[in-house]
Amino acid sequence: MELEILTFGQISDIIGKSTFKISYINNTQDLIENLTNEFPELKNTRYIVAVNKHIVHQNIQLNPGDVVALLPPFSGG
Amino acid sequence: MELEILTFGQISDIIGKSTFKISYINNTQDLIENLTNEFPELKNTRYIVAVNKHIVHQNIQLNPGDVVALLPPFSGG
Amino acid sequence: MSEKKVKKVFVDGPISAQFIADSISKHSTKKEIGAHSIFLGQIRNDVIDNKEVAAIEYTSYEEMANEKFYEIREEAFSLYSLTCMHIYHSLGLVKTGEISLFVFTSSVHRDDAIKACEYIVNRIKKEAPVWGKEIFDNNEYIWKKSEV
Amino acid sequence: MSEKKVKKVFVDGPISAQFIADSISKHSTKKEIGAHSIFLGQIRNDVIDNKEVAAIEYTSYEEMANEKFYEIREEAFSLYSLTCMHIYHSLGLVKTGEISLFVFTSSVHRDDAIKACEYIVNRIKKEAPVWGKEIFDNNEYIWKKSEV
Repeated sequence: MELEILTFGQISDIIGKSTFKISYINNTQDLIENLTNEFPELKNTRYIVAVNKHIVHQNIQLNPGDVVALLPPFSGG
Repeated sequence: MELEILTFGQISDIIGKSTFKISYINNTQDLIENLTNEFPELKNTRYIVAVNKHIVHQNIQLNPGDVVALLPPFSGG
Repeated sequence: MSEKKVKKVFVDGPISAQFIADSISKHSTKKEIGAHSIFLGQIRNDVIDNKEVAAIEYTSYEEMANEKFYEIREEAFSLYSLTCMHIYHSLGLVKTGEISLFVFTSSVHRDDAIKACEYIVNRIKKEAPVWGKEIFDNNEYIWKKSEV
Repeated sequence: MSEKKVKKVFVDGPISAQFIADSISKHSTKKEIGAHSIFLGQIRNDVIDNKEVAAIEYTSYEEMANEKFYEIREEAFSLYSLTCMHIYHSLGLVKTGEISLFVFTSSVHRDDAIKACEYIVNRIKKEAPVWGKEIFDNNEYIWKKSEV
């Protein structure tokens, strides 16, 4: 019963790793609150959330095994 | 006391040469009339006139030595 | 995704002029093509707080990016009448003066190739999950700001 | 015209992919450039009255064309913020699948290069005194229709 978390760019710098697993949390909002408690610097950083590679703009239900990615503003090209 | 005539594209095909001299004619309209009398097919062909490399849309006075070019629609690129 | 023919977009390191030339050459057998439009992104030596950028290191959420490239590709083909389309983006280190993005569209008449190329570049900049780390000549870095 | 530095535009025969690659490579030392836009015109094997085009033979009023290219160049530089601009156009015979026009613009940010490249191509098609003779595979020919 876990979630896989992926981080990129400056978010990886803040969290100190780019992929890790955490115990299952019911929805994205609670997940983000948990992470922000552990890494308060996230409050000062812009990012969006993708669940299983799809960007979500509102709180959504999570299922065990979901891959949740924290994506800072893109700067490719 | 001559004019230099340059022709391009299908106009060269009609006139049979791409550069030649003719006796001085006072203005572009008379020049075109003269050429059209000699080469009636010019009547059925679209072209613009350039005098000394500048496109002219109205009848203009010519000076001896002027270079008059007959330019069919451009199709470069 | 099983039915989708996903073309490889990411390349390791810079995109060479020779790679671009080979790409162009391959189209000489497609004789219905009348126009090619190419966009190249090159790494600038921007100066930020008195430090000069020496390179950009690109990382991506590759799985998600490949789906996004596929989507952009399909939508460009549906919006424009294109004969061919190719997208290449660098991952890893690309130095200033080197090329990190290569978008290549081909069509019968020029308007489609030109408009599609611009459309694809804009969508990549806005929507592809790719990040550039600007590395200064003193080895410090900052995360590149988006250019959308 | 004495003060004008007129860059050579016309080249004999087709423009090779290698020539394009060399042109791109030369810009790797200009590290302020962030974006290149390239347009390539390629000869199509159009079918007209059941005959297939095998090549186009280009002729030009060269003196006038060079003045026009100079004017287009100056106006593009005044309208867009460009680092570099190059225009190459073939004269003589260019076969289907080969390239006859190469427009190359470079700028700090992408919008200028992209917009300028399109602007230049449109002006060349409309205003450069160049004519294409479409030569069919049976050696007949017609004069190419303008694509403006």
